[in-house]
Amino acid sequence: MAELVRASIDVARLIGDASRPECGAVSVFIGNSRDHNEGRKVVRLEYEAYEPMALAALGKLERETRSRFEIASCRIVHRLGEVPLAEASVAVVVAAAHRQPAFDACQWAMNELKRTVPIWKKEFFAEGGAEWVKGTSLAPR
Amino acid sequence: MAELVRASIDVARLIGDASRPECGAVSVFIGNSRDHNEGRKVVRLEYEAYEPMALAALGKLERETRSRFEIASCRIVHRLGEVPLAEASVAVVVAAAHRQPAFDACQWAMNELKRTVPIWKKEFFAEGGAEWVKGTSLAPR
Amino acid sequence: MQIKVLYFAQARERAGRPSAPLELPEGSRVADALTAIRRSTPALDPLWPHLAVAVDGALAPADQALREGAELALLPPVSGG
Amino acid sequence: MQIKVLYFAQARERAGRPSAPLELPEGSRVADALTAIRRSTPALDPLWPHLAVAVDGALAPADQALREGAELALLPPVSGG
Repeated sequence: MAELVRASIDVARLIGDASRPECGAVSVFIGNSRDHNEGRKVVRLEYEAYEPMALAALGKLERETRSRFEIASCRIVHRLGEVPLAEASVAVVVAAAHRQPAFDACQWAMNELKRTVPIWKKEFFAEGGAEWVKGTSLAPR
Repeated sequence: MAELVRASIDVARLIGDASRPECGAVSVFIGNSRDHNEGRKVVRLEYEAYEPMALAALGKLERETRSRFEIASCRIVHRLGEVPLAEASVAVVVAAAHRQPAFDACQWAMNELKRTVPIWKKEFFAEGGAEWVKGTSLAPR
Repeated sequence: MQIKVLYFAQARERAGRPSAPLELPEGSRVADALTAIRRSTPALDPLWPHLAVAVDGALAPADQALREGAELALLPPVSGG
Repeated sequence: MQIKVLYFAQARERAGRPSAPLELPEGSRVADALTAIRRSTPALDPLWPHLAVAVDGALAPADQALREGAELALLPPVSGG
């Protein structure tokens, strides 16, 4: 089940949930908030979402990932609000019997997330000022 | 630094170590001991290693992964002895500024591990009996 | 009829508010709402070519009909992850 | 000279021991050690085509010279992960 949270993402719990005896492979991606972007030093990051639509999109993405790949489970959690540097803004956890589909599914889900889910990231710079990260248009009107 | 351990692998600690402010992406692979293989039910798994050679091979693999991909860190931990079902036998944790090299490096390291490190897995079956898993020859003599 | 317009990220900052009611003639479609918003909120102009529109949480084409109480969201390019 | 032979996994089980000393003439190479092991331990025969050999922790070719006290390991196909 997809989640939007406003505190630390409990990655250990997600991995524990995914680790079932029929699953030999767990692939995890963690997006951490990073202290630089395109040569500028970042001191703070904030995420905003159209929450009901984002939650529905993440749930749909979990289901679509499960149907496209030979995997047992896919869980996606995204954090909103301020995310301190080096903490996780997003976690994708995929479990499968075999490792190749686990890797492929985790990567595909993460790429899809970045271009289909209504979430926005704002970077605050050391030199002052802030900017919304250049993103991907959701769809042509 | 690569490790061989005889107790639970502390994946949360590995992820914590990897989560530095300059790294926006952490890719993790966890190999769990699985309750089936090629149609047979597995009740127990044991790993054996030529320990000094395996540890050196894992350390070399960490360094080679760092040199082949645009990543900041690569850590590999393998468990030996009996690994209860659904617990981790191996963890590979890669941190990078960007996600694509993190994914690629994690996957490459895991594939290399399976064919270059002197570690052996034995499966014990529900129907009785046990077998060493068919593996990959290390090198022609 | 009245709908509710939601602004996110850059759109929210440029509009100076997270949401606002909008009065429209009966039978209006998404395109009519956008024309009205664009006229009343010129600060959105630079974003306009990049915005997507959702109605009640689903991406909506310009010719989609609106109903009383609909929630129309202006969505800048997304950057989650 | 004397070297130490290490057996792992299937090789350990078939040999019935994890290690054993092996006496060899001065100047012996890896190939000589393997010939002696094969002769003394026929239970290893089915594994033989699949074994790799390491000397002192590094994969070793058949013509590598051995020294007193060397550790020669018989390594079945690996299956870590």
